[in-house]
Amino acid sequence: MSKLVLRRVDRNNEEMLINFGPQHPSTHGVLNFLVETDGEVMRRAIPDIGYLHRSLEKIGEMVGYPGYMPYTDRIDYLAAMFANEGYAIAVEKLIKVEVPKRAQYLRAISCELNRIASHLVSVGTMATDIGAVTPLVYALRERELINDLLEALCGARLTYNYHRIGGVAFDMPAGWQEKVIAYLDRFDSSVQEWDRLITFNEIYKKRLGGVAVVSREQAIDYGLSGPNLRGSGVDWDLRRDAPYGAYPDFQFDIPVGRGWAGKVGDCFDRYYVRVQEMAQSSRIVRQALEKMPEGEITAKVPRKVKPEAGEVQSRIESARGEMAYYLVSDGTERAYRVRARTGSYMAMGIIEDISPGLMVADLVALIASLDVVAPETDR
Amino acid sequence: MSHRDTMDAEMGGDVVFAHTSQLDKIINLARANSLHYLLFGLACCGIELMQFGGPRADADRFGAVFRATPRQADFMIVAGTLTYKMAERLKLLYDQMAEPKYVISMGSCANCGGLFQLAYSVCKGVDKVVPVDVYVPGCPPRPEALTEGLLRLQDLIMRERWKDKRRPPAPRAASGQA
Amino acid sequence: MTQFSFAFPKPGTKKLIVGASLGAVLAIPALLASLLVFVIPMVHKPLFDAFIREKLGHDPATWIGTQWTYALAFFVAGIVMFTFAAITGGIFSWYERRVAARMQSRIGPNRVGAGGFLQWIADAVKLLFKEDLVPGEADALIFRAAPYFVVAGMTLVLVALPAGQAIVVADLDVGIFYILAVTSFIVVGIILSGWSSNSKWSLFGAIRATAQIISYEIPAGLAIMVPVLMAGTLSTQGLIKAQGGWPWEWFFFRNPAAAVAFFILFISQLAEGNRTPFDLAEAESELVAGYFSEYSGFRFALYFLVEWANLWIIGAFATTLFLGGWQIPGVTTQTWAAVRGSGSFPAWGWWALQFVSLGVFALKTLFLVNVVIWIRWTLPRIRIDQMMTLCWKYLVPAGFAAMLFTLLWQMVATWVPVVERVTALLVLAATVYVTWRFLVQTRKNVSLIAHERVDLTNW
Amino acid sequence: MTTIEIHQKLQEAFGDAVGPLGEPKVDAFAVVKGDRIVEICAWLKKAPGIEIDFLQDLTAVDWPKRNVIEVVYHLFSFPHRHGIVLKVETDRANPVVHTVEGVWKAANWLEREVYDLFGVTFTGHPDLRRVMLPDDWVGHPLRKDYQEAGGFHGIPNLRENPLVELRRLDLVRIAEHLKANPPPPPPPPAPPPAAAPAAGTPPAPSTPPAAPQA
Repeated sequence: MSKLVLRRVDRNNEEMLINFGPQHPSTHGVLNFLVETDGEVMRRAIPDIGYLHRSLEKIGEMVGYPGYMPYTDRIDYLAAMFANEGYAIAVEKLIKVEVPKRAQYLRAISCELNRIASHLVSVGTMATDIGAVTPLVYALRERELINDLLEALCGARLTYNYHRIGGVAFDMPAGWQEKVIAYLDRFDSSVQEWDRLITFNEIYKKRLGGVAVVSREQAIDYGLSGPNLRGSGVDWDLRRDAPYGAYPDFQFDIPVGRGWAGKVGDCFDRYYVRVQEMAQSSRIVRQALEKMPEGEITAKVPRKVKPEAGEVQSRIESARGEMAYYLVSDGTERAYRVRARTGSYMAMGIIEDISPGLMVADLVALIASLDVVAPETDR
Repeated sequence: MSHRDTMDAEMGGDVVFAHTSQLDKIINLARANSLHYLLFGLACCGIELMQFGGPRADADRFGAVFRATPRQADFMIVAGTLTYKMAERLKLLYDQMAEPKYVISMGSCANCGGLFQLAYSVCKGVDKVVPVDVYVPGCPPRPEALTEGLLRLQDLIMRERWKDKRRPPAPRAASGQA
Repeated sequence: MTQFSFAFPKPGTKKLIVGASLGAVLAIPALLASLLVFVIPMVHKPLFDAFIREKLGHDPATWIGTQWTYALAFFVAGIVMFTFAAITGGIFSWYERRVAARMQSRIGPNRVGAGGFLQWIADAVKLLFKEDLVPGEADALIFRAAPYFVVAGMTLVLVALPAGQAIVVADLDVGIFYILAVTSFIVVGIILSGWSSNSKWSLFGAIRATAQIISYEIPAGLAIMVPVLMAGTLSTQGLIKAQGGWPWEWFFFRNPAAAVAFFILFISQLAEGNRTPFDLAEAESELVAGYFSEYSGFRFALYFLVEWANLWIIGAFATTLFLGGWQIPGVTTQTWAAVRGSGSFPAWGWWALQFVSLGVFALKTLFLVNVVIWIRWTLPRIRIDQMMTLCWKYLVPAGFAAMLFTLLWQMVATWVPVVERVTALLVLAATVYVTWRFLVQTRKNVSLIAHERVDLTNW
Repeated sequence: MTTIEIHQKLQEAFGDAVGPLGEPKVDAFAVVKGDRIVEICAWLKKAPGIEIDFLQDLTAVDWPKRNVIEVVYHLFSFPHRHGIVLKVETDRANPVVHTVEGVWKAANWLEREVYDLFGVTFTGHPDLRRVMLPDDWVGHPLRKDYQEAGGFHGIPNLRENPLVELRRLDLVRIAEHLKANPPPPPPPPAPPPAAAPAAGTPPAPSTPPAAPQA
């Protein structure tokens, strides 16, 4: 933690400074919080990030357009499909290419399965941070099966590199559809099992209800997006309100925080919105599999992608909120500027202003409920 | 090539594999079967590290339980991309571990900087900061690959003689500039 | 290059290993039980005087060596109790990891010995051979001494805790009072360890643990008053003798307030043992590892030993007070005297009955230990202010109410003795009904997850 | 309301401070004068028909040829579901812009990142310091003319290509073998050392886990 910050913390050293260190079981990945506590109650939690800053935006300028696709996986490795899709849509907008219907459906299916997997990890680690270890292993068990499905589809478990500019890399293998349907039948009963196990547990609701409440205006003002925004009662989802890809063809509803265990916008709301989103995602995948059209899986894209000078921004609804790619091209085959706006980075901005008055145990709950992960924050 | 009892010193680690006595075998059998690893998930490999402790590739079968503090950890799995800002923390944590300590470098980012060769902020390989015993290739390696790494580490431990000091104190970084 | 052979690839060795560990699985508990049954009763005065008179041929009153042999006998009894605590601690650590893995649809340790039964031996030996690490700026003397306070606190409790009809090291007539006093040693140990490791996390954990253990001793004390009032004695053996063998003769069922007091005591014991949902002191996700985050090697092994040996103490304490301890259903004090027979040394039947009483006591304790482990891997952790409110606003008033109710209840029970028997049967029926409802609900939940097949084969 | 209508309303309110709306090469944007950015954003947030309450993204683009660093504001409004892209051009030598943190709190962290990676100082920012890079990092990496420092705190940035490393070990072993048992006939010519394979892209070659000298 830099000397600059220490100067800001008042020096009557009555409070205790703790480094909620980069290597800490409950900071998701390597995030560091300098927590200034007076006993259990926090005066302030100053986030310090950058421990996983892999300079992805600088690499974007050195590697060609198609070459940057594997790097987008690493922007948010828990929801890699969304990062791929966002970048692919941005470049397609830049070179004005129309993606065939089947490819859009395959993109929607792979993204929604990846959303379930990402929410499983987020919901599981939240339960572990509150103290119950078993739910995390249940979530990992379900996630292991999704890993198998996505591995059958595109060969990788975590960093898929499945989407291409103008379409998708591989078509569905034979028999994959039945496997997904079988998995979704099992998954729906698992979500209910999950609710019975931890969601309506009295201690869990007491630990999360009414903790770190983020009001509607505050959420919008701080630029929150995704489950964090919907947890505070703002009914906004890019898949429905600014539709892209194949989403207009599907019917699904958007869960919004209603203060189930306390006030609207508390930790429990953000958590339970994610649990319900998982059920919605499995509904989307079922519809996509039924209405899957035949046809090409990728459009005609020139080997050397050389878009004319200009700039574009594509916005998609990733598992952790709105992921937007801002591409500036100067006519050469390498992007002039690649900028990925991620949900976790904005969520980090709000932690310092909500944390005064919370207890240390609540800071852990707040970090888990905002679902901030190091790769998205540091890029 | 001349037959030599020890593994080629230049190629592998600098641990001399020599004949172990019966007592060494018993001690090593206990040490090999109860390795507690330090939670050090940095990036994507960190998620595969969670799966490594999950239901399918269960690390608990080998007696490997994750410990949050370096004091109680026997070996450290560096899983993910090591940036310069994190390198000092890694060194600090490595020094805090109790002595018979090992390091598994998991994933190509930890092995040699992986696909971030162009990055200005990524440290090209964990062995520039701490001496590494087992390199697990893959990006990210499957949990089964990490279990293979754990078994290789167990082999390593099974062959050590208890009386001679295991590791030169200076980390590789000083001699990294071959 | 020579192919390096791993430790035991030779075909014969695997059968040897599995055979040895299967033997260990049976031998270790049997060894422990026989140690308890044959050594501990010998330490009591009447039997020991008879031993000196017959075997050593001296008159115990006049022989100068009596006190020395007496001291030696107690020393042996102490060693037996400590090894008992250490080995049960180790076995519980293996058992908890297996049960936790099974609850999380994992397998759990199964490489060391059959089903991983010797995993705790591997852990202990490994921790023995770790570096003796004392942090640089730590307060070295207190840092080294702290674990031994905690171990002493745990071991001293075993002195007054019974395990069978004659299996108690010292049947103090202030047993319960002594146990309550001695558990505060653990608090001292935790404070010392938290303070001396000179790390903010340890201090944080230690202060939390102290606040928790000290504030939960009050409801525990109040809950203990209920059986003490019903039995009229503070001695642990006396408490058990006041209860009968059959369930409706246990304190738990004879007095409705005792049922409430049992749950208060159970919750308080969970809090004092730092078990989930009260494991704020060593909260993995908040305080890294709480008060023992700076300990490594053998000192860390001592903390783990105390944590798991505490399981036995939680189970034994609650069984002694509320669930009729070692009382074998249908065996009354007359049968005990008859089986003992005349003569200074008891007949063989008596020793066998001791084994049965130890078995009954162990069964009840292990049931409670299972409940504690089950709770640990299901419930999340509560926050420190919730823990405090639970203790002072709910448990303490409930404890007072239970105590007052018991006073009235004793008067009613003495006026109309049949009332006590009727309520006992009523409460027993209620408990059986609740258990039955619970099992039906569990079976329904399991059947809901149709795909879940329980596979116990892959040991 | 489409972006064009918003732009017209902006020009009515602020006159020449708002530049022309660039022709939409995929996304249209309007260049705005740096010193009036705060007023414009405050007005956009409160204007009756516009109410842009969501600062979607704030980033920068470095144009060394035009000697300018553009700070880009992507704005969006939830109630009306419309948005606009504003740009402020700052001098590359000493880029300074006033902070819009007063209007949207989201700008706090976004501006800190732009300061960290581009070196644009935002006057009036409550807590302007590096967010991603270590505090003693030299230079602003996302500028086009950024030179890598080649390592940090003594940790070298170079990795020697593993093939070169293995090649050298082979030569050492062959020399050793020759010295051990010199063959009577003239030793066969040592195979020409393979040229270090030129890696395709210009990145620094990478070394394997270098063997210790011990």
